[in-house]
Amino acid sequence: MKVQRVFKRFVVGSAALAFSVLLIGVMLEPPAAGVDLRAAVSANLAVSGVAHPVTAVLLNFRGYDTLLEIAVLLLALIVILASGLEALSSRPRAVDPVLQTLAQLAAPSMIVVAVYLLWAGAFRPGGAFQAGAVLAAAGVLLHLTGLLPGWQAPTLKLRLGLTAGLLIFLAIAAAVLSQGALMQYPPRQAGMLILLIEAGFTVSLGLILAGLFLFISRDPGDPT
Amino acid sequence: MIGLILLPLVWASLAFVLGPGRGKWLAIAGLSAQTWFAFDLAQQISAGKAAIGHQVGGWGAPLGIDLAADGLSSAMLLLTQCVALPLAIYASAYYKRDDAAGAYFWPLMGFLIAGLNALFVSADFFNIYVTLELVGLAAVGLVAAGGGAQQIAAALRYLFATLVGSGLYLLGVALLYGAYGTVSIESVSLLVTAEAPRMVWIAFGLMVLGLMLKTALFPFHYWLPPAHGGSPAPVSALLSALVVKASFYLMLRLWIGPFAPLVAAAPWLAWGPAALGTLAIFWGSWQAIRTPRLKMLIAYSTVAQLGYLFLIFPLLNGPGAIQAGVMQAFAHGLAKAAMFVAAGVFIKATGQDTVAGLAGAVNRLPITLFAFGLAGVTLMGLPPSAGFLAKWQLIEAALNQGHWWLVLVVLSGGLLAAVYVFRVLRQAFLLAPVDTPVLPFTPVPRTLEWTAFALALTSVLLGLRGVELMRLIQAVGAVA
Amino acid sequence: MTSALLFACVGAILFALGLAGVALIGHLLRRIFAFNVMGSGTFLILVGLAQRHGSADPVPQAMVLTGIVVAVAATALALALTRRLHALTGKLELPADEP
Amino acid sequence: MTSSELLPIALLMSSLLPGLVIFALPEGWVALRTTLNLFGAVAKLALVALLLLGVAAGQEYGVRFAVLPGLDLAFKADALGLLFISLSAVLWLFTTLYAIGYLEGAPHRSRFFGFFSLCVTATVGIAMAANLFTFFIFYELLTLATFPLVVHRGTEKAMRGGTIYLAYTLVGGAALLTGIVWLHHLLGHTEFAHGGIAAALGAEYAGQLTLIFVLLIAGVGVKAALVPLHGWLPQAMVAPAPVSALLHAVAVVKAGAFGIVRIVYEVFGIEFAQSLELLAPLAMLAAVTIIWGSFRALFQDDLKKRLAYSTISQVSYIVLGVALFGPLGTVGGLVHLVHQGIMKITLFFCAGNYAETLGIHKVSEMNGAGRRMPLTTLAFSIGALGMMGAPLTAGAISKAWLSDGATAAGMDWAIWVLWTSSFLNAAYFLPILWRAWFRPAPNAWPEEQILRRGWRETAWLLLLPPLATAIMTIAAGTLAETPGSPLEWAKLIADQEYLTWSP
Amino acid sequence: MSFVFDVVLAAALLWSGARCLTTARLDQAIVLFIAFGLLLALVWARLSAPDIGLAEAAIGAGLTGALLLDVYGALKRSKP
Repeated sequence: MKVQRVFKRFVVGSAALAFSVLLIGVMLEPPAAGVDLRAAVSANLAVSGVAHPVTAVLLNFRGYDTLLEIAVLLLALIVILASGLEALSSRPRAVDPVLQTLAQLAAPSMIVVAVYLLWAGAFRPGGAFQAGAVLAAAGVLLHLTGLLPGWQAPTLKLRLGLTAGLLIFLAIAAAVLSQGALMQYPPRQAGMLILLIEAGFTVSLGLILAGLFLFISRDPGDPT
Repeated sequence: MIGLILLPLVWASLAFVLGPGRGKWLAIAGLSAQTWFAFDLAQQISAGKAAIGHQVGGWGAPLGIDLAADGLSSAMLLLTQCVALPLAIYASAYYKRDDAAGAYFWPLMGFLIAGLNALFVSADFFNIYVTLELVGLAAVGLVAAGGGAQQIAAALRYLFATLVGSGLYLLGVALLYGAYGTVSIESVSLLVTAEAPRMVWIAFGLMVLGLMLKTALFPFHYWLPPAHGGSPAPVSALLSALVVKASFYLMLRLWIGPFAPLVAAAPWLAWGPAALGTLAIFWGSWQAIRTPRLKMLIAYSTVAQLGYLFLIFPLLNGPGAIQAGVMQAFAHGLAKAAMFVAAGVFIKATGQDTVAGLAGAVNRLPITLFAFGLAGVTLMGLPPSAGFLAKWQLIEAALNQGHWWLVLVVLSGGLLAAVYVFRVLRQAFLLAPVDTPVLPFTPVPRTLEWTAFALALTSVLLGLRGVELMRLIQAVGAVA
Repeated sequence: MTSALLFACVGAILFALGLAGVALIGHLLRRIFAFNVMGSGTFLILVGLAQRHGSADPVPQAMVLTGIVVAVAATALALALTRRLHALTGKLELPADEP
Repeated sequence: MTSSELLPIALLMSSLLPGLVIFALPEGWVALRTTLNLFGAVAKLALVALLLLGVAAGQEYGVRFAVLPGLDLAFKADALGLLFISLSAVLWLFTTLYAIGYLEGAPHRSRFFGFFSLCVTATVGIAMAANLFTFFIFYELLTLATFPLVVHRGTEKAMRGGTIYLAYTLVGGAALLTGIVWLHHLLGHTEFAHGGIAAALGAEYAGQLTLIFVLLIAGVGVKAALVPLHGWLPQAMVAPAPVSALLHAVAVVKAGAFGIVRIVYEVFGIEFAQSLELLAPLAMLAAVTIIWGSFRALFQDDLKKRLAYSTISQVSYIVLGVALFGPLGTVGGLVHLVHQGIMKITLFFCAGNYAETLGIHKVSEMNGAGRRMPLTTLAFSIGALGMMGAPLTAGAISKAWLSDGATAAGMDWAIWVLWTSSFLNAAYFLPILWRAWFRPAPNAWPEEQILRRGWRETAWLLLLPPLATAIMTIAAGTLAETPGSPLEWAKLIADQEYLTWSP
Repeated sequence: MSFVFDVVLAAALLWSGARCLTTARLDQAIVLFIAFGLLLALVWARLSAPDIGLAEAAIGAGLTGALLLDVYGALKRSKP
């Protein structure tokens, strides 16, 4: 048994080593790229509705990926709910009041930051992801300082918030089908639509990310 | 085509909003509409359109993401909807209200179907990665839902398998982008040649490896039996009938599509999948013959039946191989779904999941047993059934290229299948032993029995009329 | 050798490392680490390789952003299941062979 | 859809539809079930009559559906097929009547009669198949439909029998499938045609064709119980008497024999097969089976087992006739296809009667049965004498034509085989008759279930079928020369199958 | 100069990743994992991908780290 494990380690380890060497080897002889998308991106940036290329790619050129990705995120949350943690209870833990007041002060300002990031995303680094992450962080902070209890099975309002991002995205994506294709935003309204999508996106992302934490982090040890 | 992706996303999220255990009518209505879409699409394609494309965002590849549906993908879409709809009806009767396992079944199923449909029509390597993850996580969720320790363990094992699989695939995508600067399948296929840089070969290898892992091809099958055998009947059916097919479809698509030049340059590559498929047939059947548990038997039979799909790879440069593969996918999809739901009925009725517990089932649940038998006929490849047609096409394709041993594998595989199928049937025909007290027997909703029967019957009747299906994938046959 | 390519190579090593980890480590939490290391390696290759000539490329960056979110989702899922398993069995490893 | 397309389908449906309905019927609805059964059987007879008239008048009946591109589900009702169909249609009626009486009050009758009808449907399908693909579909369907009948009693013993039956037939099916696909691969089609289709390939394929021939014959040989593929038949005796009758006289064994006929005459073509030197080995095999079966029958004390081995031997008469090159042998083989059916079903009906009425299962228990059940024993005696080839019975006709065929084909050894077999038949049948007629009855029967009323020695439905078939045995023997008799029909077929042959 | 910095950064990244998988103590592993995430964020910044850097720092290191710490705490509490 023991010998077996050592042997397995040796084999897998050497295989991994060989693999990485091979990989590096082929990457050091870089072929000439056939297509260069940078040009295409910058060429279409003007009509994309946002000034920041990454955001343009994320929400316009390859917005379809993002649509599915938010679905994945929501799905993960649903799976966590489905895997049967609802049964467990949760109670805020005692923490010292100084921290709590700090958190109370921090949370609103974090929300402000989130809004800024969201708005900034249109023309410089930042955007829905980061904003959502900050929102989530605020939620987590409040939970850790005992101000926000871990969530039980989500209420209707919460469920609406969680799905809002996906539903808004779907609605807009489908609404513009008349333009000829899914998510084909008319250039004039593109910026507004994207901002709308991002807003819903941020809220849901924040709630989901926080939810990932707040649903998991309920302590089986707690008395009900 | 778009509806097939958006609709399940919508009803899935709405079902979640409605709350635990709700939304079965949404699901059934949505699936009915999707089925209609799928048939409509198939109509258009077999009417002569080679492929139907859609440029998301109107940008077009390589900047944007393209969707494309040809015969092969529309066939898979058809299979998916046609299996999912009866399963939804079955599940609506299977899960009681406030049943922990079923609390989030509908959203999960919705995302699963959405992921599958999106995968089948996607023409973009990275987008396919996202759909793979969508499918994988949804499947894991279904396995884990409300389960005990064993189920959770199975789900975790499955989760790591599918994550590593898509990880390998994603690395392949990264290398492709590095080599060609695009992830659009179309533009990549234009660039790939037999003299492609080694980076591309490695990318191809990584993708195929990851997809084999996700398809549970022997010896990567270790995760499948506990996951499929341990979860509730509707879930097992969904996973066995559809999910494993998705990664197979993708592998086939890459093989005959963008990477065809590589395969042509190194034909021996094809023998890898075929050899593993052969081993899968024998190993899976052998395990199915041995295991005492009914659902485990069916799960191992899935391992074996997936083997047939991989036998077609050495034949792809000749006629009829893809047809055989698609026919086998349909046959196994329908029959395996029927078998799992039938097993679900047995288990609900007798309260135990053993082959031995079936004694005398023929007198108590004739419809279900009949369904199981019909599904078995398909799996054994006996006529008249889709499985038989698949086997016929496979043998003929093998003969066309003089690969005799493939013929032997197919035939002996069928006989082994007969052993484990009749292992169940003979037990069911056996009179319940008099000395043991007759087991408590809870009546089951008729819906459960008849959905199982409908699925099984379809898998048999398809064996009497495969012309339309073949016409649908004619175009793809030309590609290969 | 640009620094982008350097990081791509680092990514390759990390990927191999993570893969070996997933294959070898039984402890679930560590396995989750290994999976994340593997994923990060992939992301590094994706961007590093694309930018090997220096200039930034928004497309792979956007893909990586998507990838990261997906990876986080998967990680959270794995953690939740691990905790569930621990709550049920008190173990942090999978049973030796499937039931 | 024209009537020429409609009739074959109607023929299939006449047993398929009642079967499907019967499956759904609750156990209790005896009257409706019986009506359906009889209605189906009678309807089939009527349709067969129509077809016979049509075919005799030179009318062609056929229909086909595309299953895959280049692969059709095709039916045709030709003379050869009709020979088999009429046999099964007539005997199905009697067997149904008999089964209704036999299973009175037994459980799971809906299931039984459902699969029973499926069996007959499969048989008709086999008879009407216009290509090997269709033939195979119904051939395997027959396997699947008979399994539930064989294991109907649900005992461990029945299961063992059923499992052995499956093991043999499924493996045989695999061999058959290989041969068929191979042939389809070479020819591009597998349509039956007078004079065969394989000749089109020419001599350079001789090696492959020989292999295919072996595969095909091995495949159908299992059901025809050719030695050494006969092992399942005695095991399948665990089935209820009507099933054994069906298996032996109408469906399974006959399907195998009929398959051999089709393959030799309409796939390879008798003349081409002769040119490949495939017939002589087949004849040898048949001869060995004939002798071996009769020989083993000698030592069976279990009545049904003895009949089973007798079947093994008798069915190979057909194969022998087919393998004898020349129309005379052909006629002999084909006519025996019918005659053996009639005679053997008589014997099985009677065996069933002994078991049901008096609980007699063994030859050693037969003493005096003739006094207690004269009519049954009379029928039994006629059947037995027919098997021996006694004059005035159907058997005599078959044997006469067979031995003439052997002479014509220059295989005189075959005549000796026939005589030896007749002798052996006598050796294992006469003692039974002697016991039944001339030995004193025991003072108590093993298990008397049906008491004698007046001269009705057992239930009507058990008594009439064997009497009817016994009369047919005599009729087929005495009226052989009248037009419309099996013999005349067999001659008609023989004429069609020999394209260039002239005496 | 900047390339040297990159080399050092790469080395640190590799080290933290390897140690995280090999170290014997779970709490150390978690800390190393978070460190790994932060280093990765730096790398992204160096690869002129600030968006990814932000996301990695916030989601990869931040949220995942918090989750891990929480799980760890739960494990410690559950076994006295």
